[in-house]
Amino acid sequence: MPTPTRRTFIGATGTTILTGLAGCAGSGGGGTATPTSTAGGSSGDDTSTPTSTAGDSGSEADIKIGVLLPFTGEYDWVGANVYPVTKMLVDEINANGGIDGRNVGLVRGDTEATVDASVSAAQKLVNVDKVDLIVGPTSLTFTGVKDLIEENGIPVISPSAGTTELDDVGGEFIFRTVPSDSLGGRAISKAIRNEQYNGITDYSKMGLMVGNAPALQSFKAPIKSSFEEYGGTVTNTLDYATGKSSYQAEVSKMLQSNPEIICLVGTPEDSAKIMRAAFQAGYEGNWFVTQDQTNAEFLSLIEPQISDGILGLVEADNPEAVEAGRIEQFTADVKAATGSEPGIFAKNTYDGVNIGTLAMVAAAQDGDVTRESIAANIPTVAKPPEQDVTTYSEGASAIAEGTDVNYEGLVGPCDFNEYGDISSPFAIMQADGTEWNQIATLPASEL
Amino acid sequence: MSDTENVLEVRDVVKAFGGITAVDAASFDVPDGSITGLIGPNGAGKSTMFNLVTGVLTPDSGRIRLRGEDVVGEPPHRIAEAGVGRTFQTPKVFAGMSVRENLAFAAKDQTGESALGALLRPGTVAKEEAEIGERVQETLEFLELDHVADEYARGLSGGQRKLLELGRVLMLDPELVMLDEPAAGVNPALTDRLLERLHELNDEGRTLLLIEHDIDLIMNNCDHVVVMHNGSKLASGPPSRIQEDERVVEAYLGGGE
Amino acid sequence: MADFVGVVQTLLYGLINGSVIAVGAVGLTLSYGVTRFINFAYGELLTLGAYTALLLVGMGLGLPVAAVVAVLVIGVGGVLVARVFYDPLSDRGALPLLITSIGVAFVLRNLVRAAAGTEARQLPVPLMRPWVVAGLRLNPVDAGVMIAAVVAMLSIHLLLQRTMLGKKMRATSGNEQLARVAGIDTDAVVRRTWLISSVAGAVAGVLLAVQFPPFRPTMGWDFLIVVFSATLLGGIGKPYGAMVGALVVGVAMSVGTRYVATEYTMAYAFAILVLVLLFKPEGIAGGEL
Amino acid sequence: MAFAIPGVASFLLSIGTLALIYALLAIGLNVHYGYTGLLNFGHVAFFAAGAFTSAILTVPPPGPNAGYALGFGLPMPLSLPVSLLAAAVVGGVLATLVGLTSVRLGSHYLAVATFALAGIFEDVLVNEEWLTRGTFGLNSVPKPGRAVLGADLWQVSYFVFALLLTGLVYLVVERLIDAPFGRLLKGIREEEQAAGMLGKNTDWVKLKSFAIGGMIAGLAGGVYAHYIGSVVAVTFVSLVTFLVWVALLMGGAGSNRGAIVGAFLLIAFREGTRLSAVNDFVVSVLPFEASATLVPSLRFVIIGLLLVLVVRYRPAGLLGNPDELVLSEGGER
Repeated sequence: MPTPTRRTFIGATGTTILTGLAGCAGSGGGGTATPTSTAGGSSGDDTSTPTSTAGDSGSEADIKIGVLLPFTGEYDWVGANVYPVTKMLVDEINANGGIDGRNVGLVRGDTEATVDASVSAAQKLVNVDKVDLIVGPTSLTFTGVKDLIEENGIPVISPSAGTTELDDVGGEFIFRTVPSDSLGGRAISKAIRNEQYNGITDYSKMGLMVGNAPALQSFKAPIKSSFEEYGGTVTNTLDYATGKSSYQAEVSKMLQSNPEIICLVGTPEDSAKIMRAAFQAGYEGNWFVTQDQTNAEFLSLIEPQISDGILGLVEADNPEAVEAGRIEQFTADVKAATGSEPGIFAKNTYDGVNIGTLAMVAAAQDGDVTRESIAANIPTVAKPPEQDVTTYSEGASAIAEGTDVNYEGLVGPCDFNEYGDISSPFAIMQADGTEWNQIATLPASEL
Repeated sequence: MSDTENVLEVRDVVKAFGGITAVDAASFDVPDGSITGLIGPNGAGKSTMFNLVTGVLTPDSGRIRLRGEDVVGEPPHRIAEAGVGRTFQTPKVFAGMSVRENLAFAAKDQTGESALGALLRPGTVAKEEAEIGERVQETLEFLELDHVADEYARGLSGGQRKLLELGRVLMLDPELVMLDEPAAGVNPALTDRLLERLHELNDEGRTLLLIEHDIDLIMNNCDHVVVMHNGSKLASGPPSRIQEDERVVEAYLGGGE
Repeated sequence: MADFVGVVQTLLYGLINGSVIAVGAVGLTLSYGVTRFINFAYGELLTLGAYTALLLVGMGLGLPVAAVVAVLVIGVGGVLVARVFYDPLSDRGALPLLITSIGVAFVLRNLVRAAAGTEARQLPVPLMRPWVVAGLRLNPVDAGVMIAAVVAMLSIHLLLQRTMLGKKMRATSGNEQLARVAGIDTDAVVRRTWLISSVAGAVAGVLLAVQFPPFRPTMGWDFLIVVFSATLLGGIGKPYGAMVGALVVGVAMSVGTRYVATEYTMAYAFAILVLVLLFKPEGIAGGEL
Repeated sequence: MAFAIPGVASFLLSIGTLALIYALLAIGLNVHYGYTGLLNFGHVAFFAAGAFTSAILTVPPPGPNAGYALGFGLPMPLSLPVSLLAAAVVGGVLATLVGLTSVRLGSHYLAVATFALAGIFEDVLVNEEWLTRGTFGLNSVPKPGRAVLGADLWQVSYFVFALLLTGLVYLVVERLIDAPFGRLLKGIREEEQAAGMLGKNTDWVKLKSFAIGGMIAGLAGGVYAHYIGSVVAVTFVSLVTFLVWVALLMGGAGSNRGAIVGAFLLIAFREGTRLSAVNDFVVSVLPFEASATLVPSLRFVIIGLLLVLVVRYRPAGLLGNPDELVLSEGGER
């Protein structure tokens, strides 16, 4: 459909301007980043390294991390969620003396969520900025830059690319700290099929509506096939054009198939329209939505009468991290650094950047910090059964003492499989009209 | 059947736009080798008739025969190929092309007009271009336009544009030349020259059909006149007879110029 | 029987959507009738209408008041846009105006985006259960929107047929030079046409925003294609044709989405358009304004 | 790595290659609009048709979970000419089909019809998954010679190849335009009715123009597919058409050199303003706190203004001939 894609494309370039974050570490290297944003200061990045005022270890020796994400366009929120967390971590590392005495620099590459733009943005990161590690990109633009990554041996950790396209790709240079949509899709089907998880009933007749955008379509096959595998019936699988003004016809077609529950994979905007149209059309069944809608912003778009009782799926926090209070700590840190709550992919970013930087430390320990040596260390720093660590500083000191580490993250244990994928538990959420409450967890082992 | 002495025969042609009938059962002939004048008050349907004959418009009913062949429904370029050339009341020159290009455009059967011909047969194209160039030069000289040959037609005066249009028609080399007010807006000296040229063309054997408002011009230069009024033919015949026709006089005086 | 109700319901949805399209299409076609160029920036008037209403609501105005004020503001704004961008080119023919309007569309859309951000927004419209009659559902908001659309079109009809301005607009549309000779101040007519056309655009934008929340800065541009289809279908420059065209497009999109394939939505509007262009390029209605 | 170039050069080459692809698109549009006066607002469809043709011809035959039904796996680089030729042909055929529906229309109807047809085509690309893999796109389009040449040498070679190809297309189009064929196109651009009256089959000629411009755009699509290696439907949106228009008008419609220069300027602007240093500078000089979408939106505001200003103050663009194409005719007024 022309509409959504056009919007994606029209999304301009440039960068999200994280004014609140700008130039913070310049203030002398004191602990966590504070939003001191002196206007006109080193606001932003090309190399927004806090060029450590204490004129130290030559800036040529900087290690650079490129953040290759959409900062503009329809998916600009991805960049806006990931970048501040990355910056928060990097600032802290630099404040504590950097990696192997070297500063870590951050460079943004805006993919605009389009293929051409991601290629030139990646070209610039790889060849001009000469980054050592890339954080990103998103599902859509991955394919365009895959060759460039592999040829140059750039280690990549994506906190945001759930696409099934990456299921059998990666493991050498490409890793992700977000579970694949194929896992997420199975989790959705499992949760719908079993009262144990959804707290309502063993739904057996599900309608599936999927917007015609790459990040959404990725869920379609996994949900459909696993729901049937779990013994349910998909009453109708319906692709719809994203970004339309009205969805009455789509909804009546869906309702014609009499589903007990509709699994809706869509943007918050379209989902709000679709759920309203269904309400008007007299639909009385339930809804199941994905991570994109299982958030406060979505609830603000629809009336409580409609959203009351709907179900959603998010990645569950690592139970150990919850117990140890690390999630709370993380939320507080992000709030302190950015002034707002961590968004979607923030925790994945935390884990990804920690693993990446720990791999740098490990590489430095072994000899040289190069793209190759970082890539080689990424799977090992997160691999059991070595000493468990949960933060960068903990891991860094362990490595400095010569111990091998196993990073345990916020989203899960982050053990990469042969394709560089992780599995993580999921949480089933239910809306009570104004907010989401967790009603069950679904461990990865159940899928 | 058809009278081969006539180049053009129009029979019962009707053309309506919306509710208004612009041409209403008009019938007339243009005799071979004649200079025929088509006259009538404003709104009589003369220009519409030109458009009908040249295929720009299709009549609602009626017949238009060119040398006995019915051409109703044929597209303009086919009618042009069949030997009809025309000019427009407001000249439609190719403003963004040079005068020379304007003329060369009209030459028939150019190999280089096909994309493949232009790419694959450069020798033939060059030869034809040379020939066309010569004819263009002759036409330029004939119309005394050679001093502006390489200027853009955009820069020409109204009179020059009329000449250029005539030149294009000559390059097409048609049997029937239809001119829509060739002398309107042309200064008297140029008009004389234009008329001279038209007579020369007629002497070469071409048939001319003119729309003109200047009655004197028509009477002095035409050997056959067709008078249209309210979309149909009011009268036709030699100028002398037309001049005396009461209906014509009435139409012009009463019908309102 | 149930299926019969379904068909009628689908037609009804089509007509409701068509009525909003109609308001936009009439506005577009009016400006074409007088200015003779297809305005690619027209969709932005819809967006501006919706966002202005949003802004005013945010300032504390009630929705009905905000909607009326927004429509008037954008009406005047549309005249200003025309003054700044189109008037200086008015003697250069249609093509430069058309291309200019594409540039203007870029400018307006991205200014809205720069100011309002990309996230979805909505006007405070209460959620209502539909009325159900014989199995057919009609939502009060939809009914209201439809009535508003009909009122807007009736006003335009009366304006064209019963007022001096309407007569002048029709004259200017028919033949601008003749109109000028007849003593009509065609520049003033063009200005007023811009006003009416912009008002219609803003009305369509507000109706769309009310009926189908939430919306984004691209709403008008996305809707433009539909409006184009309706306008051309009706024969551009012909308001009554645009109204009919809009209803046809609305119904076609609704029926096509429901009964043919859901993923092709706009395509139904386009397809009809192309068929009309192929077989009846002059559109389905006759006559000038 | 036997052959290595500085990273900056690699970056510039990648932008340069993209600019050449846009140059081809602009030359194609120039045939349509600059020489024939056809208001084509659906150019991106021909580009997309070419890109998908090359992709489908050269991606591996579909396996069990490929998600697409057609893939001919033509060997590279030997089949590159075949792939590009096919891209051009399909682009040309699509353009001819579009032309068949629209060629008789007045210029404004043509503009909207082409715009709408390109919209339908985009819908088809997104929805016909068997052909295009829908929103995922075809992602393993081979890059001819990459394996043999290595990354850097390939980058240089492909740029040179694209450059030569653009040069060739430029020469061919120039030759056509200088020939009577070009005269024919221009005559139709200037006064279609008069051209018909002079015995020229204007509809037919316009179809040819459609086909030729469409072929060039299709070729650009093929060059794009083998360069990026990934062909995704969402790339081919109407914005591409408008950007090509901006490039052509900026460079000067009716001038192929102008089309090329315009394409390079456009890409330079697009990539230049993406550099975060530029954004940060803009943000730092703004007197107020910028929202996240401000700077990127301003970029398109500037593109829009550029279009407005070129049309108003420099209708012939940088290299166009102001006597030849004044951008004031061709309308219906």
